[in-house]
Amino acid sequence: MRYLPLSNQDRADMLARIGVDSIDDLFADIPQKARLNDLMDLPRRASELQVERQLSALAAKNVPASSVPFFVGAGAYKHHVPATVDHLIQRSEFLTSYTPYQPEVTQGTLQYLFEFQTQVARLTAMDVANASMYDGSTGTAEAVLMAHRVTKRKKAVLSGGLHPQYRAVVEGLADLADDDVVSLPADPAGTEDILAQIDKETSCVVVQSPNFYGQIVDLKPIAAKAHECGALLIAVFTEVVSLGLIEPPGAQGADIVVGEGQSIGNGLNFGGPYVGLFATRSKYIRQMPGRLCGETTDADGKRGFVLTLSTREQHIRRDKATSNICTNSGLCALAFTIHLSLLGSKGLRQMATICHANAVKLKTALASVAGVEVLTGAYFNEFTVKLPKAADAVVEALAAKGILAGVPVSRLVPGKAELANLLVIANTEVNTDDDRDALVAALKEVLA
Amino acid sequence: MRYLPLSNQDRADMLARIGVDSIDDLFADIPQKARLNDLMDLPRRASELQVERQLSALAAKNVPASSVPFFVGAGAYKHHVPATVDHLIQRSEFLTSYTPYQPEVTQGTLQYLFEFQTQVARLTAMDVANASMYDGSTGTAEAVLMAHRVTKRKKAVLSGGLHPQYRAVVEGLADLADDDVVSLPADPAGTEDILAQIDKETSCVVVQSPNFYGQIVDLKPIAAKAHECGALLIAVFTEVVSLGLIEPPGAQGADIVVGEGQSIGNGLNFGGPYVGLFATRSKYIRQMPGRLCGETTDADGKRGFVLTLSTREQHIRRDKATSNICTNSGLCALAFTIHLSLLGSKGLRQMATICHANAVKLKTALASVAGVEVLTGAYFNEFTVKLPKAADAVVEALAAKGILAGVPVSRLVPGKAELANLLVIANTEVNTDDDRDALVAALKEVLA
Amino acid sequence: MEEPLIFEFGHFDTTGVDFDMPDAFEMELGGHERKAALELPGLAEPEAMRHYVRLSRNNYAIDAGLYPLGSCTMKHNPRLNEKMARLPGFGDIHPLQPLSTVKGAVELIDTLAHWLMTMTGTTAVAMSPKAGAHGEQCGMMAIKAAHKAAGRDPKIVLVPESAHGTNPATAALLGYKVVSIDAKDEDGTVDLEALKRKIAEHEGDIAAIMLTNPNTCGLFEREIIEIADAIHKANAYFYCDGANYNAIVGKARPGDLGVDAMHINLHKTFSTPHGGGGPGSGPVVLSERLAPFAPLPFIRKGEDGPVLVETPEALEAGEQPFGRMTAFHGQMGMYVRALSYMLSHGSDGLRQASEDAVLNANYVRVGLQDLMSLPFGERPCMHEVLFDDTFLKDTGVTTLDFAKAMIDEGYHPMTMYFPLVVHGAMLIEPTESESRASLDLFVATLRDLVMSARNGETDRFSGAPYFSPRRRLDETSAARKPVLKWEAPAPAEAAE
Amino acid sequence: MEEPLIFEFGHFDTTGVDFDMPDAFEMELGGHERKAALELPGLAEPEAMRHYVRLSRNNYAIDAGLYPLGSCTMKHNPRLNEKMARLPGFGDIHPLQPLSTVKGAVELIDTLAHWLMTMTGTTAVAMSPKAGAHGEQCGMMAIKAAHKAAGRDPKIVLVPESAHGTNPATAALLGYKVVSIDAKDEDGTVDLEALKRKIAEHEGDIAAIMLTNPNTCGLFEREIIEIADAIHKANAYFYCDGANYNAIVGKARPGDLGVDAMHINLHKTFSTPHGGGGPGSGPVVLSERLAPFAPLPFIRKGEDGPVLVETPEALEAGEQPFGRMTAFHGQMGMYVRALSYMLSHGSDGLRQASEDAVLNANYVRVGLQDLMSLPFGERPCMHEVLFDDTFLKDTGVTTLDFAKAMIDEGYHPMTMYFPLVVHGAMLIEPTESESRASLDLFVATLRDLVMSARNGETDRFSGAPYFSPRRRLDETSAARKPVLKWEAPAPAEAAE
Repeated sequence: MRYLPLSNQDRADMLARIGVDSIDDLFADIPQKARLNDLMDLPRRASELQVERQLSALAAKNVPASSVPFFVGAGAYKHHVPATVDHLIQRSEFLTSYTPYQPEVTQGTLQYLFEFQTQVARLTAMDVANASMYDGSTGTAEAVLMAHRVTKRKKAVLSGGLHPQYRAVVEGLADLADDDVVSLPADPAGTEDILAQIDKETSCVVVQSPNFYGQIVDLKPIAAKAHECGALLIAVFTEVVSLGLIEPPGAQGADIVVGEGQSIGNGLNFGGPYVGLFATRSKYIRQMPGRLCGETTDADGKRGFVLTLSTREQHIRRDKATSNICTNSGLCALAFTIHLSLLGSKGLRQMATICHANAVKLKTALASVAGVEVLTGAYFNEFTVKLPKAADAVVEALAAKGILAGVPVSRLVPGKAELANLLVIANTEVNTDDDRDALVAALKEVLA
Repeated sequence: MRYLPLSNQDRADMLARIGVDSIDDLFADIPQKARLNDLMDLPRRASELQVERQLSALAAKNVPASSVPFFVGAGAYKHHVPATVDHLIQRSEFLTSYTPYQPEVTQGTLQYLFEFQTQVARLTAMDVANASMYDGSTGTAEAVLMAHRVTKRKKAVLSGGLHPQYRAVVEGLADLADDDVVSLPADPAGTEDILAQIDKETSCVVVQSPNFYGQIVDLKPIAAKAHECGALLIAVFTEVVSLGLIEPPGAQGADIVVGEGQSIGNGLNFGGPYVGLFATRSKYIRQMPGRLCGETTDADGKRGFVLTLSTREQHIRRDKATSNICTNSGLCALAFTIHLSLLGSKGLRQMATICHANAVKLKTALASVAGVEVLTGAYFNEFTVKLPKAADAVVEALAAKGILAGVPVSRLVPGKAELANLLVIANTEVNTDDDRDALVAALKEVLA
Repeated sequence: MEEPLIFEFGHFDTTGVDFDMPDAFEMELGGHERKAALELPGLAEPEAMRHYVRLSRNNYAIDAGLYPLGSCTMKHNPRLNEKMARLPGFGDIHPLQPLSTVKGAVELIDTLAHWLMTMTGTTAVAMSPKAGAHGEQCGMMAIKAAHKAAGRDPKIVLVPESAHGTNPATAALLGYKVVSIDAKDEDGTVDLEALKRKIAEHEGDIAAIMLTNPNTCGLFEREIIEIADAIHKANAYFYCDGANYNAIVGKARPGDLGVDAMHINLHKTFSTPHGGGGPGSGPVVLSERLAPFAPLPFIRKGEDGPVLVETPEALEAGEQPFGRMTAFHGQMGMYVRALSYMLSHGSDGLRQASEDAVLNANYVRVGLQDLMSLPFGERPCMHEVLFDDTFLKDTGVTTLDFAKAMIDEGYHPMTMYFPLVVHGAMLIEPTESESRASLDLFVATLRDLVMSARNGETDRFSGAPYFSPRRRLDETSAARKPVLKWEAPAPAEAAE
Repeated sequence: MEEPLIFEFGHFDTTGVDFDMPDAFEMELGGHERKAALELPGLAEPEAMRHYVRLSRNNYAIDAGLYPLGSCTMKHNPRLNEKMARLPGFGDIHPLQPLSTVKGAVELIDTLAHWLMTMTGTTAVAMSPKAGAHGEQCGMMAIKAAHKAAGRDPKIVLVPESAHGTNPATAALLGYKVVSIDAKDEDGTVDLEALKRKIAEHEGDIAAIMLTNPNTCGLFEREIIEIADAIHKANAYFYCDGANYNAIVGKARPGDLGVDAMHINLHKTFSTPHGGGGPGSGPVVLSERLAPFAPLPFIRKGEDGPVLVETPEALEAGEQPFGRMTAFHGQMGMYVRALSYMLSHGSDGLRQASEDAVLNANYVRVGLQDLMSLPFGERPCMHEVLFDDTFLKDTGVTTLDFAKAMIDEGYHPMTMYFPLVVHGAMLIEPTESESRASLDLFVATLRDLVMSARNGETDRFSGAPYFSPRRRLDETSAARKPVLKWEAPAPAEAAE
């Protein structure tokens, strides 16, 4: 087997050196009746060529985003990532290194995490950021738990504009941890009165902007009300590129900012792995989940970096830890950092501007389609339209024509008649005039 | 522009530091009338996304070997290369390093070249090998020139089984260097009497085995006759995998062995870059073209490697050099060395056995096709068949059915009626039973 | 040369990405344009390339050397897996594009699930957890949901002292009280009698036991079936931490041992790269009793192939997911890599890999046991071998010093001070990826270090490492006054 | 740790590639089975990975540091190019598969040819040469063929002293006599009057002049047009060595300067990677006079798009290829990379790149000219700046020592002892890929070295490098008794 360096002679010699007769002597502690003495009912080893063919055949059954006009978003976005990024993250020293617990020989990882933290803090306009979370949704759940720790309260208020799957993650965890969650109804029109839900019992209010429907939300009044009640504002985003163009939550009074970083540096990957961004105010550092990288000096006085504040973590505090997390999304964070180090604020702003311009163009073009109504007022790259038919059927019909048009709200929130015709449409820098023309033309046909 | 680190401010500051007013002051030596003061009539800069799209569109107009049943060979072969190989040759330290003229900081390159030379010498059963040539065909021309230097004669005899394009390369160079070349007629049946052509004027006789038509040639009698006449035997191969299974030229008396190494480690690449293998007897080392890597020690007594015998080379000897070559095919040689280091003799023999087995299977299957005659007796992975119709038309008809069936001899040697119906068919480990069934079935249809 | 931070050498007004900018247009941001400063350097590609290549050189990696981290399982990461994960049909598909356009992706997840269930002898698998600890959380949430569905509300989770810290952390996260269970002195495994007493003591209030097997001392719990029986009799569940599952793939099935839930670290057992700390992936296999509670999304066998169930509205009878662990469907990129690894090995190769891992660990054990101290005697270990610091007694060298001195010899330190059940633990896991020659060199190096410690060459240890990109770092001051991001230096005081 | 050779640690009876072996079958090798020994180690993948990763770390690379090799042009190699070259539609197509299945490939070559001809102001381009020197050979073969076609048989090629060694080697290879032409003392450029005298002396017997422009001193030949005129008047051709074409892309067209043939090193000017010594690619652009002699294969404009002409039988009137340089169609993989680079830059970016390259070289010049010696005075240079060793006089430090000491400072040495026209030459080419900060650090480092040499710190130089993977190597003994491959050590003598 190509991955196993021992030859049969090696094995025999080593068993002799160990002083046992057979390999099974080393497995003697496994209860006899539970031992597998035969091979499992699974295929035998395969050559690389065979594996490649088998997996390629599966891959060929899927339709890649790059191969069609593509407008699917709702939490994950198709952006163009420079080839340099994927090349660099495949460097052996990044790809096959462990968590940097031994900082003397992992300064490479530690330094990029420090760069990552600085980038995220600046993007969100917050004091500090951690070294990444699994993704935006789990980060949001961790933010709620953190708010509970900070406020010593147990009630979270979730906006109806929060991504429905993020909401499900928070609710699931809260439910089993016996916390209270007040989830507002789906809010495609951006009319919910979330201020009314915030009271003195409230630990935190969770608001996404741009929200699931694409609407940009003014966070300032919500922050004001939350702070008035002693609650924290958790601001969520799923499209980090928006921060290149719109006012960041940190400048609007958010206490915790959490979001999905996939758009920068990372591919779609059918939903994972992604990279959660998590930032907060300095005063809450010690309540923060996840890894943190900090600056220090070595025995020769040289600047260096270490994982720090580990007293919050499970490997020191065990059942008193701030969370059970013991990995971050290291390599995805590296991809994020490299891509953003190439973009810089200038490039990010340009990229965001194109995304927005393409959204504006598509919105304008959709005005020509009879029966289509755009529900979203202020938006970045994504907006919701109301179709004259059920959105899921329209999307399937368009897919059959080779166009991936967006996400029907009913895919995530089924069974609600008022949402059945809604379609969330995303735009990025990869969309061309031809893509939009194709979508509009096909939509007219499907709706005719 | 993303590849240019200077900002406009940098440029202005640097011009000031240099003490000139404008960048054009630095180009003042260019005659005024020849200066381009405007942009060339070519497109302007393009984003990575745009370039990727433009080139992908061109790539999409071609039919990749992996996407169809594929039997095309005749000097380049479709093999499966382990993913590790391409990963490693893309390491920055290999990919973006220069020729190892400064051995203190290029031991990585030098050591793999030493490994490469050892592998090639062992494969060919020769004393020494160089650090690679551009490819098999140019290596063959260099071998002929080397034979002229060794023998101080100017007549080369080329077998009719030599790859027609290799022959053209040798003839072209010899023609302009006023040397004599006796090229025997195309020899698909393997019946030429090359011994009769070797005389006391002969510098070298060039014989390919397995030859262009797939025939394995017994080199021993040719070597005997050549040596009797004071000439050198240059043995050529285009399918290096054959050396895993058939007797190497070095064991049959060849004086120079030269061939194409593409099959190991390297992709098809529409014909280049490839890697030429070149080996000879110890006594001819100083007449050998190309780079050589040798073992030595450093100032601390540690083993190290250097480019050596450079007194043969152009940068020392200028117009007295053994050849004008000053690059090898470094990265392709690395791919070769890594792939072969994985294979080992055991894996190479297995791979060669599968190639041969697939050829035997296809030959057997073709026996069922009316009017198809296999011309080749002893073969490795490639053989020539005579079709009842012109081979080029048959190949086009099969291509239209999504099968790439082989190379019509007339593609390389057009205008000869006796060759018009001949098709050279190659088999490798990538061919499956399904591939063969598809070919046989389609061939029956096309010939019906 | 020291490599600065991007903020220290990059231009803040340039970009290394070219865009084709649109014509001027009217923005529709509703007045939410960014006003807050955003100062991020934009490097030209050659600058970025060089910076990150240089940074990478300060890292140790499995591709460059043996990585003897016990419990962390640093094995070879095949590049075939990387290539497969980057096929556009896997890497470039969106989690919410129409299911009709991702049939191959769903089929891949289903195939991987089939392998995981077959290997472990279980009934269901929750694929979506994003890492091992997330998988633990998922498994414990399923257990909590199962108790709830049965109308029970037990409050206690039993955890042995040798457990990974994530175990108690996870239990506490879900509101459980953690009760420690004793280890047998002679080998650190669970004391069955003590366990039974603990169960009796908390009768009816025990939700689960969380156990690692093979345990973190590298030993297989011989009484595992009896432990499982005792737990099941108490109406509790057996959560197995699968961090060490790589020792027994193809040799035993956790389901046959009585395990109800076990997460599988795809990076430890199935070779997906660690990536400097992630991303991981932690699918959780579930016994028949827990299967109904698997979270959304899950795959149901349909007549026309596997069906991805994403919402509560799509449930059928008997399906009682406790909720959802994450947005979307989990770590697809890791699934592809893991399946590529499994298909490559096959049933026979996976078994061989476990055997080689155990063989290699024992080979290291016998190579060192005369010089280093085995806390539980010279018995065979599984895939990792545990030493304690008895052999360093009176040398003035600590476990930490010893481990740091390994860096100067070209090795990454082994896992130190874990598990907590022995003093000055050193846990070595070579994995099946090491050749015998590699192990011989490693053993020789450690022997040399031990002799050096015995000979009183304390400088070699106390100041180590000397030859690494950095020497020992001041972690105390880093934590006392955390500097977690780069700040522009204050402008120099104006003269006068 | 020292890295052994694969022959020193690999197993000779294993393989790191898995195959699905066929059933037994009757071989049809005609009795030619291999009997000669074949002993090659087969490494498991993890062994091979680690070995080559470790080897790579002993290399300097442009991705890791400035590479100031004059004339060699070590510029950034964009990874987009690598990605594009690996598209299956380019990387996985066979040179002899039906032309109907490779239309995109032929179109790509035609597009690249169009760019090259447009940039250089020429009429044709021979695409197939495999490297720069091969391109020289091709160009000179075209010239020889043109003379032959005109019934001439001149015997002499003029080459200036500053030329690359390949120029005389190529001329000699084709049977020409090389006659050297003098340089002007003041700046090393060709002395037009001396050239004219030489032409008169060998009237009717001159085939060509081979000239590098900008020349290897980094200077543009100001009288280039007059030189070309003189050569043309003598019925000879102007071969231009294109090694330094990167200095003037978009600033001047060689065709407008009177060049008849010029090879273009795609790796120097258009960023294809050097790869540790190759593969290169050296297309040769040709003037109208030489165009008919371009070798096979070439692309002819057809009514339905470009047509690949591969054989003499397919020629049309006026096409007189002198033969063929190589099997197949040349370095397709390099074509894709080069075109990717050109499309990325565009006409404006290519011009900017040349300007930046020249700007950077002059910035280095002014940063060093007060301490190091410029042989031809403080005049602007093109893309590279030439120093001689006057500044080292009486320091006891040689050019070689000085260059080797750069290694200890983290830099690759510059080109040394070339060109031959000045004593102890040091030729520095920073390229456009370096940032100003990078140049500042480089200049500061060289200034420090110069001061150190002046201060008599000779140890820093004579023993350098001290901190590299190897110190200076004994090249003399390597050449005296060449060891060019690994041999198994002789078995130890049997006792007694």
